[in-house]
Amino acid sequence: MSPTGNERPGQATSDRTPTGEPASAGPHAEGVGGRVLRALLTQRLVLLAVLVVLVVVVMFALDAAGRLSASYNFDYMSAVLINAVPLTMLALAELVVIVSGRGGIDLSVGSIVSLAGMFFGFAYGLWGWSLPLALAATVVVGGLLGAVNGVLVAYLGFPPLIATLATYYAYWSLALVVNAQRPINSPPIQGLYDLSRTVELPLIGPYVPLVPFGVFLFLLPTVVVVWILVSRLLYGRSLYAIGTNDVAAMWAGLDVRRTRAWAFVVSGAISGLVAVVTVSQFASARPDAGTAGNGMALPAITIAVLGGVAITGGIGRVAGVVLAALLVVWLDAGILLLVAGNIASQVQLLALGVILVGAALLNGVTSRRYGLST
Amino acid sequence: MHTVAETPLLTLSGVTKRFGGVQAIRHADLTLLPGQVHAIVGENGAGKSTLIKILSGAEQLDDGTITFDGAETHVRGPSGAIDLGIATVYQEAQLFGELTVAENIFVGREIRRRGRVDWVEQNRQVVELLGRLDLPASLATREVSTLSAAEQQQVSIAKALSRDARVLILDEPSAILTQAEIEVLFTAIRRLAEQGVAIIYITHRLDELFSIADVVTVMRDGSTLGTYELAEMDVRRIAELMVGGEILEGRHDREPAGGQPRLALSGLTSAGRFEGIDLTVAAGEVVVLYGLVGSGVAEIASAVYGVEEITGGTLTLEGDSIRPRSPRHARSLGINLLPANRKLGGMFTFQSVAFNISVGNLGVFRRLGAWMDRGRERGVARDLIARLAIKTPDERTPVGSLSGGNAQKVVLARQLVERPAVLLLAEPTQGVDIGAKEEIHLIVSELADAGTAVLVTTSDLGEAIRIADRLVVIREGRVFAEFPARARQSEVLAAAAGQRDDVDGPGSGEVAS
Amino acid sequence: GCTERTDGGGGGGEGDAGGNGGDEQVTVAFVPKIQGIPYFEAMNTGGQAAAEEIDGLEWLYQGPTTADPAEQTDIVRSLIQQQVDVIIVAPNDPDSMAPVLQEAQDAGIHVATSDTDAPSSVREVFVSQASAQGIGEYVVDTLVEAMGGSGQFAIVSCGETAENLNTWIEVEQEYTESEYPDVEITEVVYAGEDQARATEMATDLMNANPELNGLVGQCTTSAPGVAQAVRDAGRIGEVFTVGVGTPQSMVPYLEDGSSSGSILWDVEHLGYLTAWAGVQLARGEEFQAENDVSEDITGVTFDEETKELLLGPPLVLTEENASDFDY
Amino acid sequence: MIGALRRRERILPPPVTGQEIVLVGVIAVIWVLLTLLTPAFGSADSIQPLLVRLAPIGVMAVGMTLVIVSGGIDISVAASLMVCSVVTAKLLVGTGLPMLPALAVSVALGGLLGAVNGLLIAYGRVHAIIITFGTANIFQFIGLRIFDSQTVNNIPATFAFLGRGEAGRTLEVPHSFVLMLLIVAVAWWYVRHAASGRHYFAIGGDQASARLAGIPVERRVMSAYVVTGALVGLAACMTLAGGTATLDQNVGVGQELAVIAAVVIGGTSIMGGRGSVLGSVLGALLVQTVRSGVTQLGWPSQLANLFVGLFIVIAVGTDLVRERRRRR
Ligand SMILES: Nc1ncnc2c1ncn2[C@@H]1O[C@H](COP(=O)(O)OP(=O)(O)OP(=O)(O)O)[C@@H](O)[C@H]1O
Ligand SMILES: Nc1ncnc2c1ncn2[C@@H]1O[C@H](COP(=O)(O)OP(=O)(O)OP(=O)(O)O)[C@@H](O)[C@H]1O
Ligand SMILES: [Mg+2]
Ligand SMILES: [Mg+2]
Repeated sequence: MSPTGNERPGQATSDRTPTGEPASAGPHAEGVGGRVLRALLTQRLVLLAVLVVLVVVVMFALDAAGRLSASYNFDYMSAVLINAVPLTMLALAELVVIVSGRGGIDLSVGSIVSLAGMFFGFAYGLWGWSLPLALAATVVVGGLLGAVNGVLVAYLGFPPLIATLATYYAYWSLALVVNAQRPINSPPIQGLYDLSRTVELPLIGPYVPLVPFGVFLFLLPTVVVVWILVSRLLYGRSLYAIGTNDVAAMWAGLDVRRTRAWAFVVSGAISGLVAVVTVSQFASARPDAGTAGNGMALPAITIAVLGGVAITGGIGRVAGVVLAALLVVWLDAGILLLVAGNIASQVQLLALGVILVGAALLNGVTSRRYGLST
Repeated sequence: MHTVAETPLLTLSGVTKRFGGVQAIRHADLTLLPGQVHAIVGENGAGKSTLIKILSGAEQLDDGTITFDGAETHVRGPSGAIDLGIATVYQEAQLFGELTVAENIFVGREIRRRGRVDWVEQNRQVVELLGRLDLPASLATREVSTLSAAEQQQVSIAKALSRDARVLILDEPSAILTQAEIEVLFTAIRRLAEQGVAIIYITHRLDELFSIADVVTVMRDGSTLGTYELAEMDVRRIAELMVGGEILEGRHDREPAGGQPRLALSGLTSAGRFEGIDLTVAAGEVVVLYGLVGSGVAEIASAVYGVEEITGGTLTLEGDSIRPRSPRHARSLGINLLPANRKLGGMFTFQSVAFNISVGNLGVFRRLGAWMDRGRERGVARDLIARLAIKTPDERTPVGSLSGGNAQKVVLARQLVERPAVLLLAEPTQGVDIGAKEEIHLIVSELADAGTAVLVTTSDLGEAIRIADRLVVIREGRVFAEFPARARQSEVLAAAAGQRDDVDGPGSGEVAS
Repeated sequence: GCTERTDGGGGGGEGDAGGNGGDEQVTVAFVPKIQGIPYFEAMNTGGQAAAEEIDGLEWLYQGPTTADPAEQTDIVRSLIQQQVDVIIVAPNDPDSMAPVLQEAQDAGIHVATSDTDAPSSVREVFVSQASAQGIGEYVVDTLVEAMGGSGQFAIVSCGETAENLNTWIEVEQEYTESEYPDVEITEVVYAGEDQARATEMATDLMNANPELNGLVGQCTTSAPGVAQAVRDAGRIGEVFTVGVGTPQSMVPYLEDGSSSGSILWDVEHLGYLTAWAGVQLARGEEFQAENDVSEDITGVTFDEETKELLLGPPLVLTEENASDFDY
Repeated sequence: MIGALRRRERILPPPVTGQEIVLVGVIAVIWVLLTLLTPAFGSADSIQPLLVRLAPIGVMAVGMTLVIVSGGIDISVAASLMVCSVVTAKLLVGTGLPMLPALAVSVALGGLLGAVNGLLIAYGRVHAIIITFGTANIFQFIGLRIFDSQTVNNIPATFAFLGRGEAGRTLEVPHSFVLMLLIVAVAWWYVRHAASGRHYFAIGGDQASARLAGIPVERRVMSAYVVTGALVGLAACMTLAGGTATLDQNVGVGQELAVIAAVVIGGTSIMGGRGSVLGSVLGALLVQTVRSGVTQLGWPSQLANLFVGLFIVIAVGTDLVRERRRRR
């Protein structure tokens, strides 16, 4: 590592403002009002929360004003949550990898979804494994595919971008050939669709909207587990440590390589779980599940970045990523009702772009104004 | 001391600067005469760096005036300062690892010929420049990333000299230089002063002021207290002005609890770095390895810590032989090390103080297998913040916003979470002000009293003599001489100093890669 | 209670879907595989034409920006929320569409497929442009004729997982085997929805195998792609191409002979028929064995047990007739 | 004499990097193997199209190298490519513009889009990846709006000069390839010998220090993105030249990864401060060779990506090993 390299902590990028785990703003004495405003302007988390509320309120207003082609209500909001499940989970996978620093990034998540999905298709759909077994096995397979990245990056010293780009291509191919590019949709697989049906919550059921089952079965557990992993377990500490300054981490006696490698394993395992989610959503194991269209990796990274994860490593919070995902999903859902025809899907692009740039600029400019960057 | 012209070259009056909530500089006055070597001292966070950052255009002042050559001026950005003839060597080397030394020296103001960089001419000038600093010409085409920290520091100085400046600002240039290298630097400074260049010299090593500076301006929490002829000052008075009160002097007398060696190195060798090192450290004993940067001191410590590869000899802890494979392994054996380069090897800049303290002993905070006991972490952090008198709003503050001295204490605190059997301290007070230095030395003695075996490696002679129960001089990777406590400076210097042959030697090794 | 439960839009939908008759407003929504390609935009034109002529018909058209099944299901979901009367889909992935169509039906919405079927789904009718058999055989016949009855040809397809393309390819392989003993299909490659890639692959195929004298561009993006490759290689007259391409995109190649013909059907008519079928469903009217849909769409057959409406035989676009179509 | 030369060499930054040598080696091996396995591969008919399709990626990779060396990244190239090509295509169809003016328009437009990125990144001081992720979406929106849900049909062969066909070659050498070489040569000289070129390495190494050294960081960063944009504009024309008479919205999909991959395979550090233009083009060539190799060998095209992945690992891995040896 060059002693003058970019990795030197305290670089002049807004990502470096201590909005990340666990440190908060610097030692500045000021009034309560000032602190609140400052939090809004400089902390991605607060900004995102406000934006989410804003979107929902505006949509409800438009709905009330009869400007929407259908009512934007809590039922719709929760029904579309199912779209958030894979994206959010993969964004969390990226969080773990990106926080590990040294240009950490995982382009292969989409291909892992495809390949692990095909494995799940075989195991549950053709070999007749039990659901729990097949599910667990798929997660393991995902983890192993991620481990390949981990070894390449942490032990062999490949740049993460290269390693995961290579596996992205390789897994993509493998997923296509394992079943001669045919999807697997045997009866057991089709039966899985119930997993993404909406269900009524126990007890409070009648009073709150129906929520897609998948949200409880996959998303919430993943969110909780990842949150525990990065901010409550020892591993989280090593993760943020190596992401912040891996030379110091080495001197502090941390196992830098192991920690970094595991970040990719975790990312792979989450992708494996996402594979099960998509198979159940599509009631079919598709060889291009994670690579169709623009693929899943870039959107996931986009959400992570929007959620305030600093690609320079060491900074990023689960809450930020989740908020970012909610923001995008609920905004997109609203746009589909607000705009008719082809243009809807196009406007979604515009909205996402504007939010990304806007939020980043706002946080960036203001945090400098507040003299946070060293 | 030569005499200096009387018309001020540069005057600062009523300068103030605030960063968000922090009043970095409350009120600063400064008058700089041509050919004068003007020292600025002050505790960490006193405002020295900020003040010179204002002069060098890196920061803009909020209030006050700068007069240059009798005319009031505004320094517009770094290039503005360079145009005025103000050259600065910043505290952290501002070099580019992937570029050669020659390129680094001319970057931003390359010599052009027909639209392209004139490599030959640049190289010629650089070689000549390096000559002035007694540096080998071969350095010119080396990539900076391959140089030792000290060599890099010298390159930045060469860089500053290369601009025929009228004002040369040096922020803690000596912090990582060897005695010999410092001498070379001083010669260069004096030569410049003779030519009428005014020099601003910031340091935490008060003793060296008397051999280089004409006058000293003392800063305390953001204000200049005044400027004094060094002729009428002594270290003690300067120090008292800095901290604003009485400070203790000399070593704290304590009875070294000799007895069984806890750590023993016999014939320890690391090919090309050091060889045949025989050394013992007993529980409760403070042994200091004094050696110039590149002499191998640093490598000995990192070898014991499992970073440097051991190619020969044996290492025993409490009698049984050990061979640390990694810092992780060493710590599991109860051997902790305070890394020399705080910024690179010590601090997790934008993480909290608590994070920085706990990260070295995560095992201690293990609960139910893999959980982080955050309550315990908070407690331990607060406890150590109090014990080491670390100046920070709270344990959640990012360590990057603490001053060097306090940041250093945080990194030290990391080593004390569990009382280590053996504590290795590499350059424990580098770039730390005298107050903090005082406290750190006190902490070290207390640790020893409490039965820890302490091995210190330092290139700061004053420090070495101050805290050593036994002082071992390392030269060219070998044990060269050994002194009891209270050794005489002159003797130790005689043993270690006066050699130039170590500049091209193996890199200082403080920078792990 | 903080929410008025609408069961994803069912309540309302049930109402107008059930009590249908006469010619009150009927909203038919069509979701193409992907927006912005002439093929589906032409279907949209046809649908709009139908909306003009059939009174009470409101035609909605909303497609994803990439051929992505996920994005497609999102759109269907929003249509369910909008409580339209009929949802007709050209699924990117039949299996993934099935469950959502089920949802739509549960919400009291009539569902159908067009252009590409979702056999395993609850769709009430599939509006078919032409039988896979028909298309496959037309393609092979036209190409082999151009090739002079013998030689080797390769197929440049698009999405590896595209259901209808793969069935056409199977037909082509079997048909060639049985009908043309001295014609051989060397290989099948997949270029995705990427024209440039199709051209590259066609070029590589020609280089790798000098014997090759025929190329099939299996979808509307690869049809012009392969023709372009032949044109660039300057081998017009040596290597012949046939594709499933839209008229306008094929005109230049049909003119200079780099394409020997494009197999298609009247896409606007397909759109019209799709809209019409939607109305029939909404109004609960049975399909006849032979249906006359409009003055120029007549004799549309309906297969009772497969529930397929068949537009008719495909047509071969040539230099002469291609420019008659404005898509 | 020789001695003098050698000393002069040492003064200059190294002319070719290790990674470049490795890549040349790997590519050479693949080419030899392919020619042995399928003699057709060696033929002009097969090399020419390979070089033609290399050109647009290579051209964009040159710009991307500047951007990444200066410590940034540009995710938006694919979207910019889309905007440039659709606008240019519509111009060609609508106004029958001759080649050079059309080229100028496309390049200018690309430069404009690049300037948007540059402004936001250099003066907004937000990390490039965030900005360009955002602008990528915005540009894509713009492009789709211009397409207006239709393909652009009957595009005249104005760019045949840059195309794959006969008109695109002189003495059997494709013009677009020559153009790419030209640009590479200029860029290679610029980052090696021009002062401002060297600045990119400094900025990528440590932006704050570069600023203190008096380098006009904002201006340089800005220009890196403008140049990239302009080159994307050029690449758009090459894409039109290599494409069919119809242009659809899929143009450019996935190109951002292709370009970034080429650059990083070429030995440019994603962390900035280190990199080489030549390597980037070689990286692109490696990927293209593997792709067309798989098809020419008659292997299932679904396997192409697998081999691309493998060879990326091989090429980069070889260099890593070499580096480690050098360190010892
Ligand atoms: N970039 C900054 N943002 C906010 N506050 C700052 C910044 N730089 C300096 N400060 C404040 O100004 C005070 C003085 O900083 P300065 O760097 O001048 O101290 P110093 O005298 O150089 O300390 P040291 O001896 O550790 O270098 C610090 O205590 C800090 O609170
Ligand atoms: N972002 C920041 N916020 C608040 N204070 C800061 C910031 N950056 C620097 N400082 C202050 O600047 C002062 C000096 O910073 P600097 O980095 O020069 O210290 P250092 O170099 O670590 O200490 P030393 O100069 O003794 O080695 C410190 O007191 C620190 O509090
Ligand atoms: Mg300072
Ligand atoms: Mg300082």
